[in-house]
Formats: sequence, C-alpha cells, structure tokens
Amino acid sequence: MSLGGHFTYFITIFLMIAGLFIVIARGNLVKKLVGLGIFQTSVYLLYIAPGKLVGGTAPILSEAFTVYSSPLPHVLILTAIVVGVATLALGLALVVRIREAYDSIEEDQILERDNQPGREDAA
Amino acid sequence: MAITVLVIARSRNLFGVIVLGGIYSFLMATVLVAMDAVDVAMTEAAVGAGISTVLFLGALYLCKSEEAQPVNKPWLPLLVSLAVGAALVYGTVGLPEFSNPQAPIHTHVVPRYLNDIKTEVDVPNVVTAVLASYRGYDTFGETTVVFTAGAGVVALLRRRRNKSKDRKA
Amino acid sequence: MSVVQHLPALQVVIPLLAAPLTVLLRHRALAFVVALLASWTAFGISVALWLQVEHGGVVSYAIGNWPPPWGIEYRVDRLSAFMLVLVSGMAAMVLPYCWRSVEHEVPAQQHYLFFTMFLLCLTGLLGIAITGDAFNIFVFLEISSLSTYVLIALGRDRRALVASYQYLIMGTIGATFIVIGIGLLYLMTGTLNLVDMGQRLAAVQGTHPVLAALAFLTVGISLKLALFPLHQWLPNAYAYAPSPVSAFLAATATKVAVYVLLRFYFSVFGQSQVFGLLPMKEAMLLLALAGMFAASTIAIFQSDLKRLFAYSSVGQIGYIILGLSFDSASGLTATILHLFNHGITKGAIFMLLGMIAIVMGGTSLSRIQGLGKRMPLTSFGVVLCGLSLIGVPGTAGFISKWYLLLAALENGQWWLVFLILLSSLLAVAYVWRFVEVAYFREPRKDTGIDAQVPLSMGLPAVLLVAATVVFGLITGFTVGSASKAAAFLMGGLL
Amino acid sequence: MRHDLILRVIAKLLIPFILLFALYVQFHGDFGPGGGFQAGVILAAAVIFYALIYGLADARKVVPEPLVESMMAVGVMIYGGVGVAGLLLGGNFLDYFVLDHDSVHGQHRGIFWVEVGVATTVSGVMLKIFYMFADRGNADDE
Repeated sequence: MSLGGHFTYFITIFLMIAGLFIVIARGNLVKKLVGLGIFQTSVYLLYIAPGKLVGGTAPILSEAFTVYSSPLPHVLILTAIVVGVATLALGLALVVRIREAYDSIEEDQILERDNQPGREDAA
Repeated sequence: MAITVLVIARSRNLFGVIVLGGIYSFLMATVLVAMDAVDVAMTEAAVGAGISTVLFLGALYLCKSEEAQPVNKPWLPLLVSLAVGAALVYGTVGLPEFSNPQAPIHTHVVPRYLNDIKTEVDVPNVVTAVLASYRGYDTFGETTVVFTAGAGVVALLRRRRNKSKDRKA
Repeated sequence: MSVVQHLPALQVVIPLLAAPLTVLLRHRALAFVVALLASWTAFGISVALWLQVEHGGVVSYAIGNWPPPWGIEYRVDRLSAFMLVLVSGMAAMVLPYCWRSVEHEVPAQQHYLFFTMFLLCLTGLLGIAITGDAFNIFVFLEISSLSTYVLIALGRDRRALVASYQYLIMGTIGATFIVIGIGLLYLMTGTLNLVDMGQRLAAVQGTHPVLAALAFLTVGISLKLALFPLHQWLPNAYAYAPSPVSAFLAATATKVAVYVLLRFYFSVFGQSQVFGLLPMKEAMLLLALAGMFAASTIAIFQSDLKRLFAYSSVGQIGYIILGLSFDSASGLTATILHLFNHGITKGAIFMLLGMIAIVMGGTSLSRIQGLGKRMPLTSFGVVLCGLSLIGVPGTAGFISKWYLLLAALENGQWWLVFLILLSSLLAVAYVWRFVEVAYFREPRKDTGIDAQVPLSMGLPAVLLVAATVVFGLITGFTVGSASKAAAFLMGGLL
Repeated sequence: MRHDLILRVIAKLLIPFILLFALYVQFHGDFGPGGGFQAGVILAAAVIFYALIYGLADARKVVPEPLVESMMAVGVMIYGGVGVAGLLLGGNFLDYFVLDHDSVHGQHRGIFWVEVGVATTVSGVMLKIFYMFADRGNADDE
C-alpha cells in the first residue's frame, strides 16, 4: 500500500473537497454551479484512474496491442458527463429565471427579498 | 489543475471563473487522455470546455458578472467538505493500487468485453460497443436525460406571449 | 413471443416513449390523452407484474439479451413489484387531476411540456424501482430528478424557482454521492449488477472502501429522501410546486428513495454488514426520532397549509426510517407499509389542497377560515387524511403505526412506544390547526372565488381519500405484500 | 459583427468542414473515439457558430425552431424504436441480435441506428438550449 499507488486518489479527493466547498460556501448561484461541475468532474477521475493499466492502451482493439485499459468505467463516465451537462443546462436556465424574477443571483439577497413583510398572502 | 480550482474558489469575477472552468476542463481532458480514456476525454473537452462554457457565458450575459462579498465566514462548509474528504481518504486507502491488473475491475465482467467482442459485436472500439450494445439501456437513459434537460429548458425559458398574466408574485 | 414475457421492459418504455410523443404533438389535449393512456397502461402492467411475482417469484429480464452482469438486468421481486404498483397507481390517479389543475397553476403555453415532464418523472421513478443495475439506478434517478426540478419550477410563485434551484443543488450533490458510493463498490467488486455485487461483496466484507461506500450511499440517498437534517429542500419544493406535482412527489419520490436505500442495504450490503459493522442502527434511530419531533413541531407553527403538510412529510419519513432501524422483519414490514400508506395519504391531502387553492385562492390558514362551510366535502377529506397521519384506527396510518409499535415491543423498547405515541400527539396538534380554522371560524368575506371544483379533480381525490380508509380496514394487500417483501429482504434470498 | 467580411468568409469556409467532421465522428465511432453524443455536440456547435457570425435570425431560417424541437423528440423515438424493433422481431428490448439474420450484423445495425438517435437528440437539445438562452438575451434589450 504505497503512497504512490494511491496518488491519483488523493488528487481526486482534493478536487472533490474544493468543488463541494464552492457549492456549499458560495452564495452566488452561478458560482455554485461551477463548483458543482468541479465536484462532478472529480468523480470522473475516481472512476477512470483505476481502469488504467500502465503499458496498456485505449480500449480500441487492434492487432498491435494486447493490454487495454478497462472500458467499462469509460462508458459509465460518458454517461455521467452527459448527465452532468444536462443538469448544468437546467440549473442555468433556473438561474436566468431567478434573475428575472428577483433581479439578483445572490442567495442571501433573494432570501431577503422573499422575507419582506406582507408577502405571505400575495397570491 | 489544483491551482486552477483554488483560484476559482477565491475569485469573485464570474467571467474569470468561467474561463478558468473551461481551462480546468481542458486540463482534465488531458489527464483523461493520459489515462487512456480517449472517448471520455473527447467528450469532456467538447462538453466541459465547449458547451458548458458557452452556456455559462450565455447565462452570465443575462445576469451580472460580479459576485458579492460573502457575509458569513465559511467555516461550516469547509468542515463538511473536509469531513467528506476524510471519509473518501478512509475509503480509498483500501482500494486496489493504481494500475494493478489483479484489481476486480480488470478481472471481472470486463474480460468478456475485451475477449468476446470480436465474435459477438465485432466493433473495434470497445467503448462504443459497450456503450451502445452491452449497456445500451444506460445510453437510452442518458439520451432521455438530455431530452429531459432540453424540454425542461424550453419549459422554463420559452417567452410568454401574454407577459402580463404570469408571475404575479 | 408473448407480451407477458416483456412486461418488465414495457413497464418503463411505454411512459418513456410517450414523453417525446407529447413533444411532437405539441397539443395540450393530445398530450394529455397520451399521458393518460401511458400511465394507465403502466398501472395495468405493474399490477400484472405484481401478480406474476406473487405466483412465480422473481422476474428477471435481460435487456438487449445480454446476460447479467454484462448487460443490464431488470429484476422484479416482491419489494419492487409493490413499489411499481404504488408509483404507477399514484400516477394513474394524479394524471386525470392534472387536466384541470394545470389550467389554474401552469402557464398555458407550457401545458404539453408539463405532461412530458410528468411522464419523464414517472419513467424515472419506475426505472429506479425495476432495475437491477447500480449505475442504471443513477441514470433513472437523474431522469426523475431533472423532470422534478422543472415540474417544481413551473409553479406560479417566484419562490418556486428558488425552491427548485435549491433542490437541484442538493439533489445533484446527493446523486453525486450515490455515484461515488457506487464507484467505490464497483472498484471493489468489478461489477454493477446488484445481485452479482451482493455476492461478490461477501469476499471483501468490512473493508474500508465498502464501509465508505455504505456511508456515501446512505448520505446521498438520505438527501434524496429528505431524512431529517438533510430535508431543507423539501418543504419549499412541496409548498410552491403546482399541487398535482406536490401530490405525486409526496406520494412517490421520497418513497422511491427509501426503496433505493432498502435495496442497497439488504440486497447489496446485507443486513449483517449494514447493522453489524457501523452504528447505523443507533444513528438511524436518532435521526428518525429527531425528524419525527422536530419536523412535526415546525409543522405546527406554519401559516400555510401546504408547508404545514410538507413538514409533516419530513416527520412521517422519520417513522419510515424508524422501522428500518429496528433491524427486524416486523420493523421492515412497518417501514414498507408506511411507505405505501403515507404515500396515498399525502397524495390525497395535496390533491385536496389543490382544490382548496382554486376555490379559496390560496392555502394559507388565514385564507381558508370557515372552509368547513364553504367546501364541506373537501375539508372532511382533509380531516380524514389528517386522522390517518395521526394514526387513528380505521385509517391506513393506523395500520402502519400499529406494526411499528409491535416491532418496538418485539425489541422490548417500551420507551419507544411512548415516544411514538407522543409524536402522534404532535400530529394531532397540526391537524387540529386545520380543523380549528376550517370549522370554528367564520368565513372571511373577501375570499372565495365562485369556482366549482371540477369533477376530474374531485373524483381522483375522493378515490384516494377512500383508499386511505379502505386500506385502513382491509389490509390483505398492503400487509400481505409488505410482510412478504420484508421477509424476502431479511432472508437475503437473491 | 454582421458586416465583418473576413469573419463571414472564414465561417463559410469552415462550417462545411465542421459538418463533415461531425459526420466523421458519428460514423467512425466504431473504430476510433467518438460516437453519437460527440457528433451531436459538434453538429450543434456548427450551427451555433453560424448563428454567431450571421445572426440568430439567419440561423433560424436555416434550422427553424420547430425542426429543432422535433429533433429532440425524434432522437429518443429512434433509439426507442430500435428497442421496440427488437421486441417485434422476437427478441428482448434493445435486442440487436435479431435485427438481421446474422447476429453480428444485427449488432452493427443496432449500434448504427442507436447512435443516429443519440446524435439527433443531442444536437437538437443543444441547439434548442442555445436558441432559448439567446432569446432571453433579446428580451432584456426590449
């Protein structure tokens, strides 16, 4: 269990912490989405890195090679990336709408504007 | 890559953040190529650096581009993130080492993809074969997710003809 | 070929393909008809599958004819069959209700997209319940989540947008946690098929990655099912979403998340691992109790009915998790029973609230004064469902609470019996707030539009209210299915 | 930007190549990296490029909105259609073996159509999202 053998994991984890931190700590709605993206991207590494074999090649079969990296994680992550961008698109659409409705994309300002008195029964 | 992320976390200029996000995606794609995941790298570059950046900039154009000063000190989030990180370190320490051919992901399930693909599907790019055939249903789901997002954005952003009637609040 | 053989695939594919069809048609009425047919067919299929499982045991279906674990498997066992009936049944009930309800609550241009999203949400939930593949769970989870975000954001109030955004962030974090958990499991076992995973995990039981995976999956799924400290997204989301959406989500979305939790705990990790190696039992007990008391107490102080009952949902989820923490067959039976019973009760309540909102112009407590006179039937329905939430004999809620008490007694935890009864008193308190305002105050003069509740809304709501009473009296289907499913899970027969 | 001659000429030269590249990625996915999703993204990028240079209105004329919206749905339908075809021909859902007498050939056929479906949906959705965001921008200017 050498440190080197787990190096890729530690990088992954660092990125993950940073991404998660941005999501939770930042009040800006767009910034949160950027953080969410980083958080998700770091997961890709968690999947892909263990699939690599030193000396192996990309899993495109040909006569010249015998050792390939594991293809299954690649497939999963392709799906995950697509899901990620779909979420992002939706999130941004929401941000745009929020901005139109509130004229702000800062979380605390939005909450402030909702809590103004006399709004409770405005429907 | 790590530095890029740190700058993103500190910076309050959203435009810069987004551009950095694009750079981050490119770096990530490079790493992925080094990991032999060419398909994934290509997608990451197209999506992360391309589509997402365009979307972000598009959204940014509609919003303002400076982030306000955070009011409270972010200790709690930091704690939460670090706890998550700690859990992951705890978890990954027991994982098989990098590039270990005996790891379960190399010995179980995958060999059939690599060995039998010639007789079963006969497509040289194993990733494509697994994606579209063996696990085709996941891809069907994925396409549906994209469709959901598309229809969802339409539902959210389509311009209303009668603007006065909606959004009373 | 016979149709019967392909029911598992059709269960999900029919609503899935109906969704793009509605987009192509771009017509409100046609979209509605398509959605209605698809959801009713799905309900029929789920009942057929339930019968099949009841008689023939586990149904396995290899998609693409690739045998598992290489391909993706659909696997219907007793628990998933039960879930399928709940989810598709609720959809079949809620859809007719949507027709008139969206007229009031959703901008006209988006109507056909509302049905598209509704179908996609249904698809996602069914897909989660039926699949036997870990990653496939994630994919369908995202289909249902994304469509849910949109459905919530279609609410009229601008706060719906913020609620939806918060849910998107929390939900995505939850989903990513689930992916991490699945990833760790995959790295340790090399497979994604749940059954295969469960078998291969036995070899690496108790190792660090597996325990970390357990933790990540638990946290991720808890975010989705709104377990007490992670529930922040739920009240706003339910309160500002269009009412049919609230009804459908309250009845199904969190319940399916519970299903995923059960699935991972019992089919993959195995109970010995979950409850033996980590203090899960204690943690769950604590969180469940905290949820029951804190959320119910918050519910009492809400000024809006929708929010009130949304917080009550968080409290009720506490009961569901409480049953799980007993780690016994009867506890699990109570969990599964409460899933179902609370699902139909809450579905009924939110439907009734939607009707109230149309007639009275809102659901805040100050607005519905004197509701008992203006809408006697509707308020009577809410009271009935409220009784079910409290757990009064003769309603569905009583049955599940009864089993919960039995399970507590079985473990000799007398103090828990006391606590369960005490928390029911809190439920009495928040239901009483409604009763007090609706029956003992004079109607406000300025409220009340001269609107009639359309039959297409009233009928499904009445049916569901009736169901809460019927399932409180006739318990063969629910208790039978739940106890069999529980025995099946505890036996670890897979 | 509308009168920038150089940009327009370059765009006119580039766009056919982008389209060609998209097709290459689409149909060469069996042999090299690539596939329906990537091709869809590139395809959408080509049209977005066109819209940036020539203006949104022109792009709408070339690729009208109803078409884009239909593409989103049609792609999913194609994918599902392949699955249902498998059902009708006596196999399981998404069963490509039965799509042709020769099972390997059937696999090829299945993968081909599935990728077409993915590309259609993805490019449709990406374009639609672009149009939607662009639309909102104009709304603000009014």
